[in-house]
Amino acid sequence: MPDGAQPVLDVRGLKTVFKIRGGEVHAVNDVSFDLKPGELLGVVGESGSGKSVTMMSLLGLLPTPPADVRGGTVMFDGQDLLKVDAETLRATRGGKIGFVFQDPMTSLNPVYNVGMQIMEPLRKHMGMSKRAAAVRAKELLELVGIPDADQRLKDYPHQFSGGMRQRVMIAIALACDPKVLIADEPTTALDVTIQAQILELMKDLQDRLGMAVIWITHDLGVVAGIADRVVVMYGGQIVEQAPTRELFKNPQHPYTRALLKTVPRVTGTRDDRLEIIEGQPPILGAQPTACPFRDRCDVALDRCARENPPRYDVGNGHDAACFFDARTGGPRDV
Amino acid sequence: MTDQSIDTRDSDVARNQWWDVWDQFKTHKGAVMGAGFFIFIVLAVYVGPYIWSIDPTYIDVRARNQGPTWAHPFGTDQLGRDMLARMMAGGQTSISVGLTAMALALFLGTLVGVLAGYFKRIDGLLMRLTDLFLALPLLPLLLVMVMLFRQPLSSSFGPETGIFILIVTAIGITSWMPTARIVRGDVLALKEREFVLAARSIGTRPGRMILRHVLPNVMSPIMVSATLGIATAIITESALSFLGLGFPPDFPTWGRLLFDATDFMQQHPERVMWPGLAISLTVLSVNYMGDGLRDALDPRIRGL
Amino acid sequence: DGHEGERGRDGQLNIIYWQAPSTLNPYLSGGTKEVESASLVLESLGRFDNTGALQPWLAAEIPTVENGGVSEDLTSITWTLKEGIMWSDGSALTAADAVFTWEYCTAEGGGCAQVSYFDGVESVEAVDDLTIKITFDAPKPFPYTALVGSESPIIQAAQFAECMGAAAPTCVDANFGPIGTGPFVVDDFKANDVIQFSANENFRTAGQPAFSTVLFKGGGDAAAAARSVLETGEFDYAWNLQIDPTVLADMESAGLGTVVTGFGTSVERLHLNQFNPDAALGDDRSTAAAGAHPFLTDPIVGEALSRAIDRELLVEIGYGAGGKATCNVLPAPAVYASTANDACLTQDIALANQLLDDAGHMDTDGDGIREYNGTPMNVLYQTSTNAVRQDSQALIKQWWSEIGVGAELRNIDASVFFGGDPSSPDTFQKFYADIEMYTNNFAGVDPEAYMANWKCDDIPSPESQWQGANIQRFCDPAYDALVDQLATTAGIEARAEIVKQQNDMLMQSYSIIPLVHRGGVSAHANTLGGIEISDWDSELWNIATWYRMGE
Amino acid sequence: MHFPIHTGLFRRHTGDVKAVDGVSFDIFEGETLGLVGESGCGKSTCGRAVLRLYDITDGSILIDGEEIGDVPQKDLRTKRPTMQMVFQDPQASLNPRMTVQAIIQEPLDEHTSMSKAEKRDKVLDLMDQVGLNRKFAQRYPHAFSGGQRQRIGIARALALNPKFIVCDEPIAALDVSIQAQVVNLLEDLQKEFGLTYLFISHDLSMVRHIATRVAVMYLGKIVELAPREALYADPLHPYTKALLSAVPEPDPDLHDTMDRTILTGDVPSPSNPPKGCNFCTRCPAVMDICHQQDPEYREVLPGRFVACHHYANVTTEAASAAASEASDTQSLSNTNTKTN
Amino acid sequence: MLTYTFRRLLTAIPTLILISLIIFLLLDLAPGDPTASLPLTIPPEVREQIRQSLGMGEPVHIRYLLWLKQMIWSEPLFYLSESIGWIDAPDEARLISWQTRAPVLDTVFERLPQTLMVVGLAYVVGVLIALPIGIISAYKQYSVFDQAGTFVSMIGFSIPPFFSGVLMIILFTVMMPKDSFWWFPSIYDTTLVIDSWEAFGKQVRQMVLPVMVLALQTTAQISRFMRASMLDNLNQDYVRTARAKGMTESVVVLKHVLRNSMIPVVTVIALGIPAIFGGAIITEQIFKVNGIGQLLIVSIQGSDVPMVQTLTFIFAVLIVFFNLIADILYGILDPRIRYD
Ligand SMILES: Nc1ncnc2c1ncn2[C@@H]1O[C@H](COP(=O)(O)OP(=O)(O)OP(=O)(O)O)[C@@H](O)[C@H]1O
Ligand SMILES: Nc1ncnc2c1ncn2[C@@H]1O[C@H](COP(=O)(O)OP(=O)(O)OP(=O)(O)O)[C@@H](O)[C@H]1O
Ligand SMILES: [Mg+2]
Ligand SMILES: [Mg+2]
Repeated sequence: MPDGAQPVLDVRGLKTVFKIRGGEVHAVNDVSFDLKPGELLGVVGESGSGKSVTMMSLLGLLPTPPADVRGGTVMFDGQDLLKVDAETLRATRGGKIGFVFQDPMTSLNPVYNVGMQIMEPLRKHMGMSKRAAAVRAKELLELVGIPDADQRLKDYPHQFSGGMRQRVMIAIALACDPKVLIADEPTTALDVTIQAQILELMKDLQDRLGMAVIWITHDLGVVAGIADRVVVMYGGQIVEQAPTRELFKNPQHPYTRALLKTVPRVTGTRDDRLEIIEGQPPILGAQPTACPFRDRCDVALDRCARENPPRYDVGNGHDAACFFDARTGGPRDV
Repeated sequence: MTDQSIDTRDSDVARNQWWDVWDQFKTHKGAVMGAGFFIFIVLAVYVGPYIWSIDPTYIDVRARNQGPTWAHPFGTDQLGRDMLARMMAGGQTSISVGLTAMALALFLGTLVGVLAGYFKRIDGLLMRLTDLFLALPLLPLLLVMVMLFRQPLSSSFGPETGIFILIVTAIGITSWMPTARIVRGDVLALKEREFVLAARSIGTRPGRMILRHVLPNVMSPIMVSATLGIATAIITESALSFLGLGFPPDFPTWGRLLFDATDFMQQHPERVMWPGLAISLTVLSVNYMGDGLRDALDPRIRGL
Repeated sequence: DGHEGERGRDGQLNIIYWQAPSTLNPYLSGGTKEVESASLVLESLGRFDNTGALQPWLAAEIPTVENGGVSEDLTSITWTLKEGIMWSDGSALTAADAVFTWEYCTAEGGGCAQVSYFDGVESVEAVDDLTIKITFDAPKPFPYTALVGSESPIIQAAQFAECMGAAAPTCVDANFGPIGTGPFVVDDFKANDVIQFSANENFRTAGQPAFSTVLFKGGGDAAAAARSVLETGEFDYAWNLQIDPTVLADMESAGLGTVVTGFGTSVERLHLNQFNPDAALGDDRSTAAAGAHPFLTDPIVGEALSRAIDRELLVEIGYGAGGKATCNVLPAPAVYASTANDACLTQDIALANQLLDDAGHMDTDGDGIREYNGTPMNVLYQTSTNAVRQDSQALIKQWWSEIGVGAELRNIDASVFFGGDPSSPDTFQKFYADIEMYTNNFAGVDPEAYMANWKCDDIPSPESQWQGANIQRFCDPAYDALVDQLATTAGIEARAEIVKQQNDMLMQSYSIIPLVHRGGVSAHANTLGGIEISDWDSELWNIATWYRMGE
Repeated sequence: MHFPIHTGLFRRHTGDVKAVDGVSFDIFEGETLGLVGESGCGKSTCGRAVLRLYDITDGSILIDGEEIGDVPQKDLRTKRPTMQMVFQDPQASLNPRMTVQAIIQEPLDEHTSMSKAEKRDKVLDLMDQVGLNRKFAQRYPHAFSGGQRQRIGIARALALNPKFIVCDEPIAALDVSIQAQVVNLLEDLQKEFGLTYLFISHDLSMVRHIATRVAVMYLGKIVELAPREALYADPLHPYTKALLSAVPEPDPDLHDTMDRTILTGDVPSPSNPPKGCNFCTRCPAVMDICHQQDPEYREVLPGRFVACHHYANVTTEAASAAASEASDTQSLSNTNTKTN
Repeated sequence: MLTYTFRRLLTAIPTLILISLIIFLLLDLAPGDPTASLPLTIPPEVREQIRQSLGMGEPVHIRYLLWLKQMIWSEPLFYLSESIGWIDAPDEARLISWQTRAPVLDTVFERLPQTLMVVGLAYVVGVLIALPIGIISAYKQYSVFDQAGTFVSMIGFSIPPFFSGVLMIILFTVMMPKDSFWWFPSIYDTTLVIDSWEAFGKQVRQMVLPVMVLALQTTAQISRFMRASMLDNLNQDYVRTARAKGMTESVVVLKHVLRNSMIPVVTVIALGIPAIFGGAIITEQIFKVNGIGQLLIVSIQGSDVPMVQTLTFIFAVLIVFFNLIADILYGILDPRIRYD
């Protein structure tokens, strides 16, 4: 993947707020990232860090109200997706950008058969006839590795196991040959062996179809195996971004470092005690004016309570939002 | 998670919870207005007669069929009885019927629902019983019951109490089934919830299990049934009056007053208006109250 | 104004009876609605007009002793049919049909509702095709019962031949569509709903009926029926409009229709229990074994109760045009009406108080209720459940409270109250109360049987399964003697004397307090002509001569 | 543990969901037995059956040498204090309408006759032990984070000083950064009170961290049981191998060098398991006999039990060691011998 | 599905027999007498004869068994022989009404069309109005439309039909000039034969008022259910999926959400059908529709036990039948439900 290629998707300064009774939740704050063609971008972060909200904001999939996308630009195909008219947006959704959701159990409509659900975007975006759509749907099912595709098209979601349902979701997302596929924790609800199957399938598909993928997960192991580049989110912000290898070798943000340490492994030496990150994730009640991680940070500086650190470039396509410079072991001088 | 300092020394759990409920309830505008109006109505019909002390049965033949005047703000009926006093007397009956019948139906429904949902052995039996009651045609049954027991009851409890008991029972035992079904469904689902399993692993006895874990968690459907129940009971009573099987004609209830007044709709439109408004607004306020209460009783919504 | 003309010239007539007829065979159901709807089709030998006078109908003339139609010993009557009367199917009406009718109603197991019209009939014979001879087992001073009036019309032998006795219900087609001699024939009958009639092509009078079809609709309530005639004009005639008089008057003022009343013998009255109904007496209460009532046997008390009532007001509030204040249990026909008791027509509370004071029944304990020889004068006052009755109860209770008599009100569902179930404690016959209120009357114009209600041996008792018409338990040998005398006296004048005497005797005992002489209230469209509403017969007795007025 | 299936016009009993089928194992005092396997393989059912939260279909359960497999539920109440459970979903396992105080106090209400004040003190002590702020005693569960909620659940389980706790996926619903907190707490408590755990999880890395011995389940049966080190270093059963290799490795270098066994196909339904070995439909090393015959579950190496035809001819050096151990230490066994 | 339906039908039989027994016993206990409504001028002996001729003298169990036999054997056989010539009509007497002395079922069948027409149409109209209201109120939750919808449906729910019916009559029949388009008859003409467009127009006009009154109630209730069900579904994940596929809002709402939301609502609708037959009694009375509701009232007032018994039984059959329909519809709409 050429480093300087024009990104297919370029997100700048995205802000999303939820209005709730008695206040607001600032779920996404000033998030910027880009996605190069053919690249697989991993997004990690703990639960509630704003991963899903970010992705759904891109395509206007959040219910408004309560959600409100306050600002930023999402450049895709030369257009700002936050400003285009409803028709263009719909054509983009499903047509040019595919979306796979976290929970395969509930993301399919239980009362329609799988074939119909796969054919729906085909007929809408590609203007296919019923027959053509059916043929393509069968191909798609075979593509995602569901045997006996002809038969299974007539089945209903409840007749599929979780792993197969997730494959169906992927088939739907891939239906119209999208340029970008956004997968929101597609394997979290699945077992390790099934997860391994899906990961394998994804890598294979990406190689064959050459699309760009955003893969959201909170499992660092998954990211390590599949992503080209990783974005780490915390408290509604991107706190670190780097090519995968670089990130695991050389984590810059204290949160990333802590995260890497807490995870036990099945191989290698076994620690007697697990590392932990003390404290709780922040409540995103208002526009942050300080570093969201400072309460749980072991290298917090005075400055962290006053200012929200910007993302500093540390070379190798790697940046981190921290006033503490891990390489020098002291405050960053700006 | 902010550390609000909460006094842990001896804070009374129950009061604490109801306090929260109230705080949440307050945020629901419709519910507060509904509750306010309902309290107003209840006060008006129960306390009102002490202030407006005209006897609702007192006949003033000279003052028959009057429109609203200072002496009779709601006018008078065809015998010259004061409509305001009759509205208050009628409201006492209607609201009591509504509340009691609802309470009875809820009690039966919850009892059957909880027992059926909780004890697998009697589930089949109780559900067949519920089906049976559901398949009994209600209005006819009600009519037959009223026909059947009106006399014995009014002779042993007096005509008014007798018929009150009868109507409340009739409405109550013919309308508990939906509640039972809903509650059973919820209990079955609850039984699969881990906290019930947790309580079992502790060795909690069935009685306490039901009181502590099951009942509080089926509160919301019960609350909704309750608010609908009051409304249905008031309306059913008036339908019975219409069919000539409710309270005797000389005994005012809102339904009865409304029914009597429909004949006079053209001559004295205000006479249908009072009971009509009273019934509608009561039902409306109770429903809004129910909405708010359902939210308020749910700690998850409360906590947001 | 279109009075004359050919048959069927006036199109459709719409009648609404808010209680719908359940059958058209009056012998199977004695209800007014069934009898009156059937009267469009079925006719009898004679009918009573709106004055209560007997008119020959199918008979050529009314038989009397004078014209030899009634035997001197009053044990037989011979009717002659008009010539040439045909059933609507074209066959001829003969005396055999009359004989059949008698056999039909008296057959075993048929449950004939009108069998009392044939009481004392020993035989009905067809002397020839047009002559019918009815023989009685004893002298019958008033022989115009069998086959007279709307309640015992002649049915066609050919149609009902297979329907005798227990087979009666199997003849649904016949019961729902009897063939008759009347002005209309049944086209379609829907039980408890609607009947469609059309003009009888074989009707004996040319140019009658004026209407080609009749729609006879049932269902709803009295107010709606009144509205449909008086306010919306959807119907031409509505029956039994027992609704608030002011509302009815208001509706009438819309100008579409007119309210008419026919007075018969119905009287709303209070019965004062002459036996003790004290619940403590258990099964003995209200029977001879219970002994006399503690105070209601005293005519002074009865008189006070009666004078405290403002009958005019009761009429005004509950009955309007459908009622007249009365002081007689037998207010009509005019020849029988006594005037001896009319003082009670004006309310006089002062006098009522005076009567009780003078008799020494004072309120001794200051609770507002007088004591009668130590017994507080509290009464249990019951009636059937009905809005007007409850209003009357409330009013009367208030008036009585003004003379120191306390009343506890009670109302009982009509089906129970009048149901006559011997096991129910709440029937009007059992009379487990001090006072009860309802309406009674007699059918036809002759009061003999009615006045015999108050004989000593007609008191309901457990022995007689509580059957018996002497509801207030009045007993006076002198009265019984009058009853016997009436049974052997012929001639209207002489009979009227006795009847008035009986009436006054009852009134002065104050065991029965008449309140309102009730009439049938009906309404008809202003475009409808020829209506002469009769309470002695079917209201629709002369429907053949009704017509639509020209604009 | 079989769940019956009824079908047809007359609701005949036509089959069973063999959720747990012929499972045998011992747990020694003070140890942690890890139980791993895919979702739906019967781990929870097994854990619950051990505590007799379900009535077992067949087999025996000994606690402290005492048989509780066939004791009626009523009489079990007195046994409850020794054995407790921590549940998978900390949100679902706490009654949303009870305060923390009431939740932790409930076992005390049921089994002790302490006064109100004593109970309150005990509850506050327990809260200290599991690291919950005492101030939160009157709050409702929804006001806590997942990790805190799990602590409440643990405090409740500890209230009666049990010897044995079944932890049914206590960390599955928690965030990575919180999981470690709970696991550390469980380890601390084990050290402090000498607790015995049955630790159910599908997270192999966490089991590796906490368990002394590990049992691997597949479709209602234990396919392998071995001491931790041995299992992770040298898994015997093909399923265990596949399972271990499917765990994503959070190190890109290692990840790329690992040679992985990716299974194909889905887990068969427990109501209709395949003939022969349950794993035969997905096994990469399947043999003909696997489709015919159910392999025997037996000790193939000291302390290592496997149910696989590949080890059919490995001679056993008698399982006597384990058996004798079981008799003198506290042992718990769940034997469900019904095999159809 | 088929066995399920069959099973349900089988279990319905004992239920219905039990219901009929209960109704019969209740009616037998009820006071009241078929001769009570006759004029007082009819003497007691005659009344007694009438009672005897109605078969009231027989003991209850004889009458019940006779009724049961007639109901499930003779009457169906009779109708069968009516429609196909080659079966002989049974010899037994038919079930006779005490009031009309005519076969009970003939009267019932005579009444059914008008009830079905008015009540059925009202229900259909009510549902058709309710569904869009429910959908829009849910889709635009808390909008003005929603608030107004809530308010109006509560009013509709709380106004008894005897009031709204009379109000309609006064507005549309009394106050409206008779030649106006907006004038509607207040009295339903059951004799109208629809043989021309004019008659059809008349029929439509005479149905307007009763249908409006009945539909108001139906609308009020169903729209509430619809709204709640829509709200439940609008937040489901699959809705988001549909949007992410680029579907238009109308497809999302009307195709994806609606069908799911209809599942519980269909049950409510199906179960409401028998209830409206009973509930329409008052409306029938007001507009003189004279359907089965009115028949029931008249029969109760006239103590016509065979008629009341049969009608209540028919209601029970209807309820059981529509229950079954509801369950089957449920299965058709929701593929997740499998009945075996
Ligand atoms: N509808 C909503 N109303 C209010 N707050 C919301 C809503 N949806 C999400 N949030 C908040 O937005 C924040 C980010 O949520 P998001 O779903 O993006 O997290 P996530 O990183 O995807 O977590 P997970 O790994 O659990 O999926 C959270 O704090 C959440 O509470
Ligand atoms: N009450 C029940 N009736 C019928 N089958 C059941 C019941 N409970 C569980 N099962 C079945 O038993 C099997 C084992 O379930 P169990 O919950 O023990 O699995 P598990 O290994 O704990 O899975 P998870 O990791 O998802 O918790 C599953 O196939 C499940 O469908
Ligand atoms: Mg997410
Ligand atoms: Mg589990």
